[in-house]
Amino acid sequence: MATMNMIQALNSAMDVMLTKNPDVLIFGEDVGFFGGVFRATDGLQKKHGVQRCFDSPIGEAGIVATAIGMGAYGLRPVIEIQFADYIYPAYDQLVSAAARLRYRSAGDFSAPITLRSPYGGGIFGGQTHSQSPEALFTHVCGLKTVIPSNPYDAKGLLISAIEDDDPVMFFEPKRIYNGPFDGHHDRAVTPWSKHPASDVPDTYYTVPLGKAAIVREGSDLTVLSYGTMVHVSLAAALEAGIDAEIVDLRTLMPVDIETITQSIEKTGRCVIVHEATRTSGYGAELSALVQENCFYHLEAPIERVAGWDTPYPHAFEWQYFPGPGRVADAMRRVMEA
Amino acid sequence: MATMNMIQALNSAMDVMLTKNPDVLIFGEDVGFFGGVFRATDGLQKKHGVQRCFDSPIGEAGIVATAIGMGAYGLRPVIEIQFADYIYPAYDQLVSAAARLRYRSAGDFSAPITLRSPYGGGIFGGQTHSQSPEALFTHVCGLKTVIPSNPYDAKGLLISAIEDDDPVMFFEPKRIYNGPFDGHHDRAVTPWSKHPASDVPDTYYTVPLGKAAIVREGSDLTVLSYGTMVHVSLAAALEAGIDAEIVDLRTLMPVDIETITQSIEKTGRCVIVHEATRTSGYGAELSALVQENCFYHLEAPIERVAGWDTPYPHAFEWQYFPGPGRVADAMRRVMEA
Amino acid sequence: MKNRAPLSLHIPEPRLRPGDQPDFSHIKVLKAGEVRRPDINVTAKNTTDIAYSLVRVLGEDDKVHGPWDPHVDVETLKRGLRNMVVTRTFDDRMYRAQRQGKTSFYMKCTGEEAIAVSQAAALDPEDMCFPTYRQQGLLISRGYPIVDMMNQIYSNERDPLKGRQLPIMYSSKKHGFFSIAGNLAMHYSQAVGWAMASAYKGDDRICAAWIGDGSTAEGDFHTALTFAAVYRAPVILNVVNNQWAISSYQGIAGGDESTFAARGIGYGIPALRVDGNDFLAIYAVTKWAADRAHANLGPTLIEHFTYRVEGHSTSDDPNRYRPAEEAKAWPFGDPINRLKKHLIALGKWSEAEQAALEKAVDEEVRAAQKEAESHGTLGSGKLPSVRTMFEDVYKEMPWHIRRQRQEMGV
Amino acid sequence: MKNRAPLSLHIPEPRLRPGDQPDFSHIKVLKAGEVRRPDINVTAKNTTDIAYSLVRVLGEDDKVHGPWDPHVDVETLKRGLRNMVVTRTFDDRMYRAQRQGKTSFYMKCTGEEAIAVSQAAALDPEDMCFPTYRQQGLLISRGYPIVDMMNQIYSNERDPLKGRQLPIMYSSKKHGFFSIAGNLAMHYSQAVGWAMASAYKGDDRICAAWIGDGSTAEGDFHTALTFAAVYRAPVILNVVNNQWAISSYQGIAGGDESTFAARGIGYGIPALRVDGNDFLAIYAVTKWAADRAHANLGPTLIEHFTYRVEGHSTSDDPNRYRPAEEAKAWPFGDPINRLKKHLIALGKWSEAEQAALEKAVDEEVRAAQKEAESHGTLGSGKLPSVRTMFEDVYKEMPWHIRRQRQEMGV
Ligand SMILES: Cc1ncc(C[n+]2csc(CCOP(=O)(O)OP(=O)(O)O)c2C)c(N)n1
Ligand SMILES: Cc1ncc(C[n+]2csc(CCOP(=O)(O)OP(=O)(O)O)c2C)c(N)n1
Ligand SMILES: [Mg+2]
Ligand SMILES: [Mg+2]
Repeated sequence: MATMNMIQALNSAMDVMLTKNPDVLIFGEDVGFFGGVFRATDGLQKKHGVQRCFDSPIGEAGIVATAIGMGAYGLRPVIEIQFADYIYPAYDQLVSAAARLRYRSAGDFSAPITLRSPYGGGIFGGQTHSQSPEALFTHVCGLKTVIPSNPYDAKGLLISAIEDDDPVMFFEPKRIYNGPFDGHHDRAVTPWSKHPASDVPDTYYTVPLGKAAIVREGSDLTVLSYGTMVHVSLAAALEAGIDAEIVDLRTLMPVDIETITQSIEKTGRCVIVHEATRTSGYGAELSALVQENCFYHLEAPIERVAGWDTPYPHAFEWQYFPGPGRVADAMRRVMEA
Repeated sequence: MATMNMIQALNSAMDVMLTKNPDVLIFGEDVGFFGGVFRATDGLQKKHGVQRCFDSPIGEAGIVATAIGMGAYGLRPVIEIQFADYIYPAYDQLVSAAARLRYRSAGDFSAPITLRSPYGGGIFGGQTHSQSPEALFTHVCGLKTVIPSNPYDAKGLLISAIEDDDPVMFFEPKRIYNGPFDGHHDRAVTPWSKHPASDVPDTYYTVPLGKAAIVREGSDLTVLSYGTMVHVSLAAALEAGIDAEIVDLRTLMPVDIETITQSIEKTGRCVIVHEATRTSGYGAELSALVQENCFYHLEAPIERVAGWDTPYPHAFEWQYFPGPGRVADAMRRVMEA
Repeated sequence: MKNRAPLSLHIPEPRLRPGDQPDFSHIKVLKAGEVRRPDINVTAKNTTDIAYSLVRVLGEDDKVHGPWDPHVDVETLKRGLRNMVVTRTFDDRMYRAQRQGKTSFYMKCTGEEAIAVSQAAALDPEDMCFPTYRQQGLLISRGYPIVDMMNQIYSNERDPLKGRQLPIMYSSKKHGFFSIAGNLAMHYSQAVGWAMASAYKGDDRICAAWIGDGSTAEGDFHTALTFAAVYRAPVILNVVNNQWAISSYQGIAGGDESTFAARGIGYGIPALRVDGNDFLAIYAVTKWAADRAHANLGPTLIEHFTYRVEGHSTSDDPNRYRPAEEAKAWPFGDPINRLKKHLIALGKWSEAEQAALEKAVDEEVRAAQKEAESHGTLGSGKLPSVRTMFEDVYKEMPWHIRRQRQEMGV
Repeated sequence: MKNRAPLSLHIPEPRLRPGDQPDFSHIKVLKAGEVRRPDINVTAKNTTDIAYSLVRVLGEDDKVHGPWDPHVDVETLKRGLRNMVVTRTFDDRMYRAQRQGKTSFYMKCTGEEAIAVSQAAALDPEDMCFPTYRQQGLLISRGYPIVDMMNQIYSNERDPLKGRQLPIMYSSKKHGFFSIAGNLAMHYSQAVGWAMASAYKGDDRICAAWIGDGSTAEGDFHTALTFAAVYRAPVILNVVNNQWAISSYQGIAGGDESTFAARGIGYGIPALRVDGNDFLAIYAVTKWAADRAHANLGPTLIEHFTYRVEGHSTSDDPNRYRPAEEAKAWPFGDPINRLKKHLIALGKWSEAEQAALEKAVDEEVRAAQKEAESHGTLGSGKLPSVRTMFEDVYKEMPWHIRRQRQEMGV
């Protein structure tokens, strides 16, 4: 057991899998000698050799395409897209190939690839280093989508993703690489070492895909969230003095419908929180699911708290970011409704 | 006034705009001499010259990219993506450039392009000639998304799209190019000439973006739909003997929230119908919007009828297609709830 | 102020349109044997002349010529001839079946049979292929049952792809034939990944991929060349330049400005341009490229210069955009006819044997068709179980798809 | 069975890593004046030798040499020198400002100043530019106020881009400077569209675009070359090969296998490779390419061979992935120093004048900085109105964005 931040936990997951399975290899822009712009692959090339962890050309389509080809061969490539904002050149390969290969070949071929990518805002990255594109993938049948919110889950989920036989989109909330940011950008950052989820085994373990975690039990309302927003929601509940049950979805596709419905049936109220732009975001699907599955238990309208429907503006980072204030307001509205 | 099917109406819209505005030009795969695989640009090259309507290389990214550059220059390119299923290579250009240009340059540059593309199933096109990707665009702020359901609207909306100063995704339900298909694939096809919306002026007119149409007034429940599914919903209401109010959204982004809320406030019940796969589809956003805006008027859970969460399978076209039977079942469930 | 002349926009146009007399006099028909054969460890730059030329082996005299003579044994040639005849016969029957309403769609490779069939002969059977929809000759050459190809085309109860794919989008891992996608070009860069994987594992299997002239405009083409060059992937990158992409002539893909083979050079990939209707030349260049790959010298780009004799698919009529009878004027002849005449010139074959072969193949294909049709045609109702529609989206079916299946009551 | 040797995967590696002695002896330093200057209506194929060579004009003796001498007047040279000095000084001040926490991010173009500045001089002021983030020299040369560049970098209340963009992502239609995107390469094919539009309208403005060596691996690079070749777009396609892409050396983009200029030839685009630290050579090749474009001869590809002297941006430390002091070993010198020495050799300039220039520029830049900072720095709270955050997503604000603005209470 060691104390790890998110980056260290992710690095450890890859280290474990490189050691365990010779069919695992890692590539992406700047991930080799340099260890990645966020250092997630730091030291892996040195330890496992240049063929196991190497730099790729700046071509996201090519990174995904070659990973698919490797997957069809029988390898389990783990690829990094440097920022989720740069995933779109690879969108065709993900949607039309990775997601469809098993189905269209009737199981003859598959693409067991794991795509890691830092996503989300809060680091003054402007509109092209801050995006949260998860809903563009949850709509694509054949892809799984995973988003961890802490080091322990990050490692366990990443190992599950690598071992999963389907293509997994693994989005890493970059704002919490180093500490559990609760949205109070004006306060000192807490490091992960102060958080219990930074206790991470050095060795192999898994956190299953498709299972949510209740990070706080409560009876007033249910918050459905993931990634950085789990911490923001926790802070908001505390500050609003609302006994919220906070569900960390962890896997968005397939989502853990049982945990969701059980919680809503208990609380009767629901706030959905994500950083992605609101319209047609993943919150829309969650809202529809809750409404369909728990209509008769709902005592108030479901609220969505999300990024505004604008690009992420550099100077207005904190006006844009759905911080604890906005989340708390939504909680109050839902309680008062 | 003439009698036109959808293809003729679209062709007429482009003809009118080529004549009216020298800054309008048309290009795409096979659209020039050949007139497009669905013949939408038939005769336009001959009439307006090779520089106004021409073939492009098979590179959807390039078609969109060059259109953006032309838009930045000051032209109003109308481009065709041969099938919506082939739009993904251009996704980066649409999301990261077309949609963002005005915002990121603070209005200095913009991309007033119109992207036309046939979409949807029902023609035994298999998984790569049947997709409905609209939700992948409604999540992208900066893009407008338009889907007509009949010849009159098709022409008027396309002219509005071409004249609009923002990039417009104009998806054409290919199953109804020749007639208003109601989902009864085993019955003879009705041609458009039997439908009042095939009365189309030869000349310039517009149908505004952002305004829905109530194609059938009713009091039992509200159907929110667009494209082919408007006709399927009409048939389903008739067959189920339900007095449904059927809203043809016409523009998905920005959506006509007033028409939607007014109708739901009247009926208290809602069925959403689209052909795209269900999870994270545009129906999710509609469901969330209805729930948020009309919670206290809702007497039953909102139902979504949509394509299954699988690729569009060639042989199972009619098992996959959300036909009038499935829509009618949902209507009955909503009425009985 | 500078006094600049106005700019003008160039839109490429094919030389001829419907109504015009077919004419290929602008194409220089090089003599067989004229092009040199470099060593396999040549630099890309030193293949420049070949990338703008045309490797040809079978001459007007039906004999082999020059340094690219691959010295193929007669048995291989006869097998090749047979596989080409099967391919053409199969195409004709299936085209007709589509016209009879037995399926939704079909695509022929008429005039291009030599490419897939000869390359299948030149590659090892274990080598991996990432084809487009016009390399049905690979499957036929590798012994995939044609009745299963038909079952796929008919989307019937025996369809190996369970009715999911458009006709001709075959897949057979066992035959080293990657699942064909409707989306053009995507597979080209995937093939490079497969080749990299094989190299990564110290395997000895190489990879080959095909793309059409029109499809080279997709970004995936560039991606494939870039990644293949950088990692020296053991892959043969084929461009089948059949002059047309649906209704667009090859100038719309840039073919008037350069050759497609020449693209490779700039990336540092040795490139060859070959007469795509010449079974022996194709065999020779493929062997050369395979030897390069096996020797860890990396990728080779091959442009096959040929002509799409028929329409693009059952969905178009080529007479709307190009002169009728143009195919007959193609100066490089017909690949089947040329190989047949070569075998006859060798004294190893006769017109009578050819007639017998064609008859035997015709019967074989008809018998297969009969068998396939006994398992159903599209719309006949003989289908795989509807339940299967919900399978294979994921390895394990998630709850929401299970619920949808239940909602459907299957 | 064949007895095949196992394959192995090649991963390119730079020659040197931190700790190694800088060494560029593998790069052949051609003498200035050695490369021929073809006529502008040359075919692509006939520029092959130049695409693998290096156009150089300024020699070791600080004099001009050979057929590429652009015969630039002294005033233009002096203006170029000044603009380069402004660019470098600006970079230094802004880099420091970032280090002082006044903004989030900065990127220098140190060592590459000649490219943007010389090309700005060679192009007409009305010609359109689609730059990357390392062509700040274009804006400076075209007289865009440096205080506005700073306002943008500080995202302050006078930021012309209203605080929306990451520092240095300038935009100025008025100065023919296309809005810089964070996403690499996208703009390269957009530039071709702009050029097509200009040709379509019979305009006389041409277009130029820039891309980095690393970014050439994106599909957009291929798209740009393909569309430019097909429609003979009046565009100058520049590749700035500064040897590095963040931590990846140019071999990861395929630079070990070929030159980047050579890519153009395969598409049928004439290509030149130029010493990117030689103001005069850059000027000459740019004029040549512009003349081609104006004469409706279509696109030209220019590779600028140079070296990224500093880190990629304020976010990385280059000493982690390459030898320290490597920049000093670059065999093609420093562009400012070389032009200065040339002017001195011409007898038109002196060290004293240079010192005076540098001092004047320093003061000018400091004054601008002071002014910009009076309007705020990032995080100072001096911002454009928050309301503007919701504007310009669409031309007219739709209801849902208006509601969100109301929800925010602004
Ligand atoms: C990404 C994509 N864009 C467009 C299409 C539509 N389409 C199918 S085949 C074809 C022409 C391809 O021409 P070419 O590459 O020359 O191959 P050929 O048909 O001649 O063998 C087109 C445009 C597609 N299938 N995929
Ligand atoms: C599509 C995309 N992928 C990745 C990145 C991240 N990124 C920013 S700059 C850069 C390196 C670019 O190198 P090069 O093209 O050589 O330009 P240089 O920085 O050397 O001027 C990378 C990978 C990006 N901005 N956009
Ligand atoms: Mg073709
Ligand atoms: Mg670089």
